[in-house]
Amino acid sequence: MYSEKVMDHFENPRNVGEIENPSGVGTVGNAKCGDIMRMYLDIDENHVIKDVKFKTFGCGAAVATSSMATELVKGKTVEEALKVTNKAVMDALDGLPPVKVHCSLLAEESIHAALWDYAEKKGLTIEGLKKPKSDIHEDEEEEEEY
Amino acid sequence: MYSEKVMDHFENPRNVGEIENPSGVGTVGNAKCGDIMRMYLDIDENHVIKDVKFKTFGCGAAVATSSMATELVKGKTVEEALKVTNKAVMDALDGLPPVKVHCSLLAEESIHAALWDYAEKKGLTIEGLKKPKSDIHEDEEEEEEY
Amino acid sequence: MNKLIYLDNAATTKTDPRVVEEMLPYFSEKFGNPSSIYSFAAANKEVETKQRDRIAKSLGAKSNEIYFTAGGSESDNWALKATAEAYKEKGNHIITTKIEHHAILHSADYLEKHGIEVTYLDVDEYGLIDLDELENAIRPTTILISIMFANNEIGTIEPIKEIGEIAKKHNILFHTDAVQAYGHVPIHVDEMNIDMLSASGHKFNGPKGIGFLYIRKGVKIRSFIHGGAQERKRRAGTENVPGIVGMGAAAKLAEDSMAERAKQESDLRDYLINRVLKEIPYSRLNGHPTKRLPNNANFCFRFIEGEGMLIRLDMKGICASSGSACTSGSLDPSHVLLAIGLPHEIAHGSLRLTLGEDTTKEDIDYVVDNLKEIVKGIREMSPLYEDFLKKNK
Amino acid sequence: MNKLIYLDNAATTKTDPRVVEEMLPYFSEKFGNPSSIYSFAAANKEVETKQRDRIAKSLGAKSNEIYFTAGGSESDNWALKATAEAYKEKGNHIITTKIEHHAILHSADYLEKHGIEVTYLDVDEYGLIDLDELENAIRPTTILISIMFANNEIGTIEPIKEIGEIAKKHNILFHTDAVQAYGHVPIHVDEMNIDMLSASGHKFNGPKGIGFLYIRKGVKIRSFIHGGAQERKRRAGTENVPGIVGMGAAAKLAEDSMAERAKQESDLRDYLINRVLKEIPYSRLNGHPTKRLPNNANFCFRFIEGEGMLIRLDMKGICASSGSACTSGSLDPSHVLLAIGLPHEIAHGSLRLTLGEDTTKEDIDYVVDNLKEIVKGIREMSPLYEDFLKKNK
Ligand SMILES: Cc1ncc(COP(=O)(O)O)c(C=O)c1O
Ligand SMILES: Cc1ncc(COP(=O)(O)O)c(C=O)c1O
Repeated sequence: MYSEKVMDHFENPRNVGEIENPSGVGTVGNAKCGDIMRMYLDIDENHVIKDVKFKTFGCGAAVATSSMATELVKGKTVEEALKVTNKAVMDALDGLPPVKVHCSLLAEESIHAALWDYAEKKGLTIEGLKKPKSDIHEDEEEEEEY
Repeated sequence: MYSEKVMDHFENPRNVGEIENPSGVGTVGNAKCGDIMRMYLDIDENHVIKDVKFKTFGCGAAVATSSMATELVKGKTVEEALKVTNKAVMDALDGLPPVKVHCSLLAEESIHAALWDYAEKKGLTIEGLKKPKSDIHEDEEEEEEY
Repeated sequence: MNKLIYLDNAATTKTDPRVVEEMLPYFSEKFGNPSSIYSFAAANKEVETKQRDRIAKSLGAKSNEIYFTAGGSESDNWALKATAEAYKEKGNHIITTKIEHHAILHSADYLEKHGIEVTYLDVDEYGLIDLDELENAIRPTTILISIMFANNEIGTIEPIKEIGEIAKKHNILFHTDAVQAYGHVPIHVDEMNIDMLSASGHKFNGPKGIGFLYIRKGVKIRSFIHGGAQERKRRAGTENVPGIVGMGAAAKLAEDSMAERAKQESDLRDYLINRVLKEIPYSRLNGHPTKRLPNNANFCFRFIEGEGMLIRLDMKGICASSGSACTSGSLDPSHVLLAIGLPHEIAHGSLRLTLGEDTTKEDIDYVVDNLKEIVKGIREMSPLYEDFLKKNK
Repeated sequence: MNKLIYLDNAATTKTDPRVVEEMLPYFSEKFGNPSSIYSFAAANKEVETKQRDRIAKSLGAKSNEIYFTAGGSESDNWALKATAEAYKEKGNHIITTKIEHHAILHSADYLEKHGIEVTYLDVDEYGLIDLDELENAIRPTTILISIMFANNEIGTIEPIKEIGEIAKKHNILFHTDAVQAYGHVPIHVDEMNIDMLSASGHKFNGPKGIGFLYIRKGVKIRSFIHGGAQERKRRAGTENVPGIVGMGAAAKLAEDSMAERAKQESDLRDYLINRVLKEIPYSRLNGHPTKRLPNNANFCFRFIEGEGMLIRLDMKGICASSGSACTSGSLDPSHVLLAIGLPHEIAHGSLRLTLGEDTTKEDIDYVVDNLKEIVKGIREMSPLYEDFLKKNK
């Protein structure tokens, strides 16, 4: 069901943990739908993401997408990080099963939430960053009548 | 599906054939429902059935019941022959599958038809003998709603 | 019984030993439920997909258009009942024929009791429908045409491509019961404009209790068996993995050997037909002389009732049938033989011989030699034959 | 993978090799269609009857009250839909529970769209229905009570005898989905006043793709799959002879070994439950502590989501499930766990371990040892656990 890359990131998730006094932290998803992701960002004065950590409550895909998302944003500027889409996360993982696409959206969203927190704390406005939804919908799923 | 007795009478039917100038002959059933039986009787002056022959168009049970019926009536008086019921034919054959019970009724009926013909020719009235139906109904079958 | 000549391949076929071989590991070794997440069981999901691919390929279909069922009857029930349900906004009229299998006819009966109108097309003396009659039967409310690919009793093959064209022209769904045809004659769902197709594993040397329904992508279809999310939420029930593997293997074998096998069987079939018609008086062939299944021969013998003939053939080790096996338990003559215009008493005297891969010329000779004697013997005790002889004296 | 510890016997079981042995001759040797007249095939009718007898005996039923189907889902669909149809003159109300399998729940949904009213009974924290609530739910229009014998997720066994008494007192039909119970715990249809009962071969070491519906004589029942005259005209389709033989053999084996096996499995189950509850913090047992299937254990672990746990167990060669296998493909937590009152986030962290005949104490120890580590590891990356620890610091 999962690609080898997904399994690898699930078995050996990168950047699990917390950051003390993070520049920004964001939590998205809810336990009701079964997935919660929390991202901690450490951002330097040049707007570069120096460190990132995550904690995730969720399925294999949720863990793997969080892990991959941390890898993709680490070392990037805030502006570059904003361009890391769920599609990019999925591609980097060699794809996800259709029912798990929402996990990648959650990963994207959790980065945005942490960036929003960072911007709020700093009193900044980041071009293109919207107030994150606390949850995402699953409307991307194939929904057939039966 | 059939008892050994039925199979024996089907494989080696007794008294198949015709009688020239019979005392009575009777045909019952119709090709539409798939069974026709014809009985020839040779009856002597003491009302004893000296000989009996049959021809049958029909299934294994139709042949076997005709054959058994001829055996049961041969040597009997007309009055005794009248008492040979379909039940007696079935019992003598160790039973029939439910869908085949109507064959035994046909066998009884064919004897009655031949006796009726004999009575008509002789101008006799035989106690208890009714004008035979040319066909019998299959209302004895288990008919369940489905 | 020593000799056994099996000429009832339309009733069911032997599961090919190579098929059984493929199935075996899935009973006690790889027995996992394909819906489970752990790799031991999830591997069976892929095995299933492989079978879907094999079957799809044989029809020119896509893998996700194949839905596994428990057999031809379920597929037929599903196709009719779920279509009636899904398209009730569009209309309530279905067109089928008088010679369908009971799985179609009794489903249609059921629908008639629930507000669906059904037109049953007549067939000609060979069992073929009339394309004009079909087109004339179409109404604005027609939602489905269901016409069998090949008849199970008399073997006649319907003009499927032409029916598909008519259905397409009028934008009506076309379902075909291909239970007797699949694996025996070439079928291509796109070239023939087939929207739904029923098949059953045990009719092409696969196992019993497994079948499939092809449903073209885009067709709105409701579930017939509701429950778990199997078969893309369309057909609930833990998948019969060994059965699916067996049917896939049989589909592959059938496809690979089809041309050769059809040639061999139809040669033998024609040899059989010729000998019977020449050597047994008052016999006739039922069904179309050439538009017929390669392995099917069906005869009527006048003055004779079928069951007695079958029992006597059985005593000689010959397995044959009279009408369809599924209608046994009924005393009526076959609805198919009546539909091609045979009178009742002739319809009662039918014999269906359906050949298999293993059938030899010696088998056929043995059957015809015995059949001649049997027919003669039964006629001698037939009052109808007696009357006929007397009349023609 | 080297080690394989299969603890998902509620999803499906290994077909017992003795069962496969009994089935084998019916694929390529005795392959005849039981409806055929010749002795080669007619013999299979008797073989079928023998299996019917075996199953009937195990339930205290009569042979002709057993109808073969393609599995538990078909049996459930048939029982509900055909009863609704046959008794529509009497009424349009059905009572069932919130914790039924989807084969019942989705059939009930379907019926609700077709004019049937359905009451879904609540269950208590153990998954047990309340008998007073059942009796209060009965209306003059109630035609059927359908309550599962034992739940497939949490293993709770419902008070079937008492339900049967209530149904009988009110002259209402009682159907029970015994797919998880049949072959595992004693069932007697007369003593329990059961009118209909569903079972599925692959849940008691029989083959997949075969099941049965017990229907008490006198119950009016319509066909669900229409067509040929098989199963006393009630269920069309060429009989799956190998499947029927396999299910009959499995029924016999299950009956003969039931007492011994239940003892062995429930001893191990209790050992498992005790170790888990003692050694893994924030864990709970779902389902009733004693009124439960001998082989079922179901736990929740707080702060954890089930799928990740399953994958990590799989990496250790342990086959387990989270909720029912059939609901995979859905993201919602199990409707059963919600019905017993668990909040969503806890319901997501469930683990079902269902033992088999072969399960050993060593297996259980291996599983618990690994599970401890896995739960610990997952909690370490759980934001919920983090919050919990911070709050309780
Ligand atoms: C309680 C219950 N009912 C019905 C079913 C359906 O059985 P099957 O999948 O064999 O059709 C199952 C198993 O999946 C079950 O556990
Ligand atoms: C044309 C046709 N349709 C449907 C069926 C039903 O198939 P099954 O008996 O495998 O359910 C059969 C065979 O009996 C058939 O010949």
